[in-house]
Amino acid sequence: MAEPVLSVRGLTKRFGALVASEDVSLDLAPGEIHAVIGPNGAGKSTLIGQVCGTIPPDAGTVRLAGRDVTADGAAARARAGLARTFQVSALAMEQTVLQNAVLGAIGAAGRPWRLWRPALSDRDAVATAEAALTRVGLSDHAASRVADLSHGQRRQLEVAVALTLAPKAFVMDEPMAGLGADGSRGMTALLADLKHEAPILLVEHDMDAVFALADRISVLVQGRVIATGTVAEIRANAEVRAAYLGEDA
Amino acid sequence: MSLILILEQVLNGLQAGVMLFLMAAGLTLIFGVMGLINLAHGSLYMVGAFAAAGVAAATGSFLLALVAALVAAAAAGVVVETVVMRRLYARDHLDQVLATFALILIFSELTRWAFGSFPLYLNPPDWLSGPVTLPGGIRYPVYRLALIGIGLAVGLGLWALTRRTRLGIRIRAGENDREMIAALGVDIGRLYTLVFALGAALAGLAGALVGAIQSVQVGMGEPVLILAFVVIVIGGIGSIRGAFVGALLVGLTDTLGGIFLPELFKLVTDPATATQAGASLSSMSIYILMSLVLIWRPTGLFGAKA
Amino acid sequence: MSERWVTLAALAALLALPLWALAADEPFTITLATRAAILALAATGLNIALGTGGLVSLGHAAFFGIGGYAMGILASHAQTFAPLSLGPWEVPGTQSMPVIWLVAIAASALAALAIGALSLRTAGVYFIMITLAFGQMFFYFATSWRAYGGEDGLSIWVRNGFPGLNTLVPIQFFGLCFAVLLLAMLLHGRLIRAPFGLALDAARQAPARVLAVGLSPYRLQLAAFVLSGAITGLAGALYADLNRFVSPAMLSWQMSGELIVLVILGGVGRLAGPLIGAGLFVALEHWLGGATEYWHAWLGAILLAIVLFARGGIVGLLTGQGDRRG
Amino acid sequence: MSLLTVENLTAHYGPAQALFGVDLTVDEGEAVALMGRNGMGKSTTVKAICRMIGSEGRLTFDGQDLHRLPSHRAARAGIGLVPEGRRCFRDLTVTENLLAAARRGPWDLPRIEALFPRLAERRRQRAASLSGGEQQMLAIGRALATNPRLLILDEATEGLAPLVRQEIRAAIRQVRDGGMAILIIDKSPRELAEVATRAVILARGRTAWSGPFAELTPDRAEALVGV
Amino acid sequence: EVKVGMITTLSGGGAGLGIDVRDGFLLALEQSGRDDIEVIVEDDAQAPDTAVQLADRMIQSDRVQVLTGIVWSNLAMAVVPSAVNQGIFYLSPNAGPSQLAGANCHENYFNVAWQNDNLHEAAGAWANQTGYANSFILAPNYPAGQDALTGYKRFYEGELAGEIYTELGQTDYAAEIAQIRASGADSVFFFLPGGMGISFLKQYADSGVDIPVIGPAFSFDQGILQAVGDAALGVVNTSQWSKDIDNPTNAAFVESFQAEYGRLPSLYASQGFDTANLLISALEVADPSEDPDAFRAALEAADFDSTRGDFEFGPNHHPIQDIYAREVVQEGDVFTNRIIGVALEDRGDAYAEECAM
Ligand SMILES: Nc1ncnc2c1ncn2[C@@H]1O[C@H](COP(=O)(O)OP(=O)(O)OP(=O)(O)O)[C@@H](O)[C@H]1O
Ligand SMILES: Nc1ncnc2c1ncn2[C@@H]1O[C@H](COP(=O)(O)OP(=O)(O)OP(=O)(O)O)[C@@H](O)[C@H]1O
Ligand SMILES: [Mg+2]
Ligand SMILES: [Mg+2]
Repeated sequence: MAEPVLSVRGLTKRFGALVASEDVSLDLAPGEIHAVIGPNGAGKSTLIGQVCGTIPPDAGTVRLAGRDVTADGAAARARAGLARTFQVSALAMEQTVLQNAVLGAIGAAGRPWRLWRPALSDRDAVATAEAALTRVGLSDHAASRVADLSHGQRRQLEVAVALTLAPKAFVMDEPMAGLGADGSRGMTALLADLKHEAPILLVEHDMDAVFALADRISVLVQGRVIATGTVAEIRANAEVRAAYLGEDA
Repeated sequence: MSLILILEQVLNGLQAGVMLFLMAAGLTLIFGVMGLINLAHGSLYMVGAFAAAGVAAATGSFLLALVAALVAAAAAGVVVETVVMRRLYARDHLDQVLATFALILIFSELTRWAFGSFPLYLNPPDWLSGPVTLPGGIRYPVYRLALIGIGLAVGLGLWALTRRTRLGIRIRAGENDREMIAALGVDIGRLYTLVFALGAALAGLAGALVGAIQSVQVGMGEPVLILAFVVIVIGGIGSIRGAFVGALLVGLTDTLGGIFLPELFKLVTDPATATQAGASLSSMSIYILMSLVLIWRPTGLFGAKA
Repeated sequence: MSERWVTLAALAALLALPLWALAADEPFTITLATRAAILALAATGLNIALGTGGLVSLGHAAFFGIGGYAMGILASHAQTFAPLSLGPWEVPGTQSMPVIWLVAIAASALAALAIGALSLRTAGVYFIMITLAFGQMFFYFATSWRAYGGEDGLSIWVRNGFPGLNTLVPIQFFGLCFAVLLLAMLLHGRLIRAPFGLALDAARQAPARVLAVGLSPYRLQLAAFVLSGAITGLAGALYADLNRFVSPAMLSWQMSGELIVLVILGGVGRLAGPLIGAGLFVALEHWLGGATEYWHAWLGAILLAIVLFARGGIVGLLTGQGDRRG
Repeated sequence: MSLLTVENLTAHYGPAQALFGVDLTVDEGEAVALMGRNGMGKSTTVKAICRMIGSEGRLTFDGQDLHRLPSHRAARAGIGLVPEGRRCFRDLTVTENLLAAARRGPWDLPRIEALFPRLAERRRQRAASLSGGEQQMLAIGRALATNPRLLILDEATEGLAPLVRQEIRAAIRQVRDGGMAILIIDKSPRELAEVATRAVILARGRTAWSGPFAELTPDRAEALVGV
Repeated sequence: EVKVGMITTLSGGGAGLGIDVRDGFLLALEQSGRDDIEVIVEDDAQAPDTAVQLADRMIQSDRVQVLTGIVWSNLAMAVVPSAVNQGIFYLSPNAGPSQLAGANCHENYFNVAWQNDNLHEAAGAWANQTGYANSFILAPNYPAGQDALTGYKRFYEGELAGEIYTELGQTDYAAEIAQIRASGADSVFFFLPGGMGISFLKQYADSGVDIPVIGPAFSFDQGILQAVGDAALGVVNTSQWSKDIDNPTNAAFVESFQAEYGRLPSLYASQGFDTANLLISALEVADPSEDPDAFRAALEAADFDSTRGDFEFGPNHHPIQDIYAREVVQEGDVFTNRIIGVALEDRGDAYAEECAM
């Protein structure tokens, strides 16, 4: 297997007596979608927080493209090439869709300190932003306020902003949450396409999407990885069925 | 400095803290439950003091005066809540700051118009005046002891109310999600009016109790208001327990700082400079305390994590 | 009416009034306009933190006062020819506005850096209160700072000078203040659209998002706070010069509250908000104050009406757009 | 006469209209599914019924005009809501959450805890620290504790693990079989078919189709719900 | 026609003082029968920048020739230097900050009340006369407070049992009182104007500490005594005026003030009254806008009947006058003061030498 883009080793996080992550290790190889599933409260979002630098781990390391980024904050990791989407959309609601995307481009270019020239006359940033919006299918809504968007459109914008960062790896927390059936289909197609640019670490409860997309699945239960494998292996795993899937899958 | 003096000063700090707590409890209740910054809380304190002074002058009864303070402040609270605050729950803090700032102006001017600019007087009743000798030989005013007692009782009562009764549960539920508790069948509007009136009554009570040892005048509420804000911020907004601990901390810091800081400075400079430098630092001391607490714990001692 | 026109109309009105007053020989009206311009400048500073950055500072009087004291201290030393000793150095005082302005800007920016760096660790009401606490610390310090008058404050006998102008002539001093205000508003206007403003605005609405694109909300907000403090500090220096006097009253929490009132009255986050707020406030103070002894009650009623029924302040009312906040 | 009648309901968010004419009835003891793509107005309809937003049109519950009642009175008339996004009272314990709005009736604390044994295990835990599934159970239990005649469930299984979804569906069936009327919103028609007998489908803020579940053909579902 | 601007405090906590100054001033004007003096009265709300603004307006817009009325030192410092430098006359009916008496004195500035230190100096002198030898002294931590303690110590010859600066605006003095009790002092001198003094005295009385108290008149003045009540009875305070000073002008003043306003006049009322009479006496001689030098000379002459009896200006335009010790007594159900002796005779002030006029 090729050198992993993102590599997590031995992450451990305690909240008081509760162990939210216990010695979690996993890799994200180039070109793959690695899904993380598990029961509610298993520690998936906590894991993402540690990978992205918003939650400091008690132990363990995170390496991005071979470099140890464990000591870096969230912003530094983003600059190093890690792009994330949030479980609950985190967007500037009063700004336009284009402005949100341009913000990503400005951040990626490290140019937030200009006080005089309007952001929207920064040609490079606007071009990057527009390209990203086109890819997710939001170019018609560039001028809309985010607050006026539907839920699904916001999820698309989340992905578009991540795209403007031209990252080395994506980390996505439940991108399908709250999407209707057709919304999920569109998102699935987009992710399948996207993984060729940068691999995706995907947390998701929508099993149809996970089974359709994932190259590898890790199952997290009570903070521990109890199984890692292909879709078929995980579907067949009795422990996973008992803890998570039930007889539906 | 003798041990007795130090003990007496600790008592003083305690008493100041307990009075602050009465103010702060109402404020933190209103903030915690309704998410409302109420700068006009100091005006309700003033209303209580003026009502008490007025009734005491007319009837000569201190107990009646206290009742009048409670009733007047609660009534003012109900009016303020139904006329103004109700429209501000959904707004951000900025609008609330401005609106209640405006209320301060209105309250102060109305009081001045009604009572004039000269301070009024209100005295503690005879049966509570003069000092008693405590064990250890400390001579301490009875009235101040009574204040400590009342403050502790109110604190306990509030704690029981919010933790132990259905009303308390509903109040705290409304604090988390007002729309939801209404959708489950609780008349949250009336509940809010009630909470606001309760907070106002506490402020009014504090105003009357304190008015009896200080002067009753227009503008008396603002300095206390700022202190009360410091208290609830130190304690963690919305927490009755936090308000209590914060109030004692502020009371003690303020009282003891004023005494020990000049002494401390005397070790390094001449007495005249020391008293003045010590006094300067002591007037800043509670603000320094608050900054330190917030820098250490950005949501106060007992505040929920942001 | 579009916001741009509101801004231009407000500026034009502020310019026209003193010119009329000059023709009609009403020097006091010029003084009032000058006062409005300076308060608008202070509020413009606050508006950058409060409106664009979403940082509700109840301690901006600290910067206003620091600017004022920069003026008072430098000018009083120049007035008595006693050099100012800063540890090993001796610095002469000065009566030159440009120098005073630089010092005022530097001092208040430095204070804002220190206060902001600590305060921005908190958010929401805690931020409001900790800025208030810092403001109070400065207030009490100044009150007991005997060398510079303490509570009595410092007065200077003649207004400081500006090269090429006679600042004692009301209309010239007004022109100077107006020009500074214009510059500050221009800066604010550009800033809102610039990458910095965009990122700052996003940091207010969705800090997690800003972090995720590799920017630090803390640094953005700190920068905004420093800029804001510096502008308010400059206004403080001008205000002290207008009154030829500085005292701890400039540092009081009521002053901070008043600055907030100006911003909300005009319209939070609007370019013209502070200007319109300040203009209205000065006018109310003048006319109501002249008309009734209880004018504060009326002021309170007007403020209340605006909060309750005119969200977005006067600018919101004029442009027909409600609140700009999230 | 139906327990809940909604006729030609319209509603706005500020200047934007969200409902353009929703028709819907729920009979005593009946379970009805409310379906539709994202943003078609399902939650808005529910909010209007619970009087959490203003609306126009006909809206009656048990013969009373809901439009004349404030939110809390509508709830007391017998409408129990499990809202979109759970909305448990974060700082209250499990028991306090259940007690906050409890009213006398067959669904008392022991019965709710018997339905969701997990809640009994966590009585004194703060709601905020419950897992997503437990919070969802709590939200349902909280609505049951008001002893409603009509229980409204808005996306009661969103973001939950498949296993937990099964458990919750079973619980809903149990409630339905006890005679309570149910209005349920959920994403998966397959899962809805297990609990509901009738479906109402919204499109662009209007009732686009309604009828027995059996008559909901796959192509109709594809066209209206996107499945 | 002469225009006089009166800037004084008519709202807020200190309004009582300004109202008395105004009422005394207007009473004198009315009694003079002159209708060619126009007085423009404005409220400064005890805010320095409001005062400055009012002064600007009165000078620029109303074109007054004389300003007066300010109660507080910090407001006076804000207004006076700039006003007198524009050629306006300023007559102070209350505040007397040391800068204006010394280094920053001005030919157009006249103080009709006292230099700030005066009453405290008198208290120190009276403490000596009474035989106090171990005083505990306290005042708020601001310039007037610092001047007060300095003033007391300037004449007081005994030991200090303690010296405390309290916070400006402080309302609870339990801690200070405990310190006083523990200090072994034989007397307490305090300067706590306004509400601070009321609070202190009530708490002091309630604490059971019975060390005799002495202070300047400000905390024992007519306007405030009713609020302090019994707690003040017997306290000695120093003042340049009292309602029982025995001269016909004063008797007439007290009587007419009471008749006009329905209350006993205060110290501040007497000062307002004297200020107006000084002004009128000078206006008899010259018009300030036509002949400012003559007007100034007439003010310096101070040729008017003062409620304090003898009144003259020192070289820095501050009074030279007797300062009395008074005692708080109850007359019927009104609390008031009675003179018990003269604390300082013909006292000028400590800063006159610094004044180069
Ligand atoms: N800040 C915190 N303090 C205490 N406990 C926490 C904190 N954050 C998370 N937890 C607990 O850690 C556990 C893991 O939470 P996490 O949010 O990672 O779950 P998850 O796997 O993402 O669940 P879901 O699928 O419901 O989103 C939960 O039991 C949660 O209550
Ligand atoms: N608070 C709001 N303010 C403004 N518009 C809103 C608000 N909530 C919903 N809308 C809009 O109203 C319409 C209906 O929304 P609603 O939430 O009822 O849809 P829904 O059918 O419940 O969708 P979902 O399946 O995504 O929950 C949507 O277009 C949505 O954008
Ligand atoms: Mg999660
Ligand atoms: Mg919905």
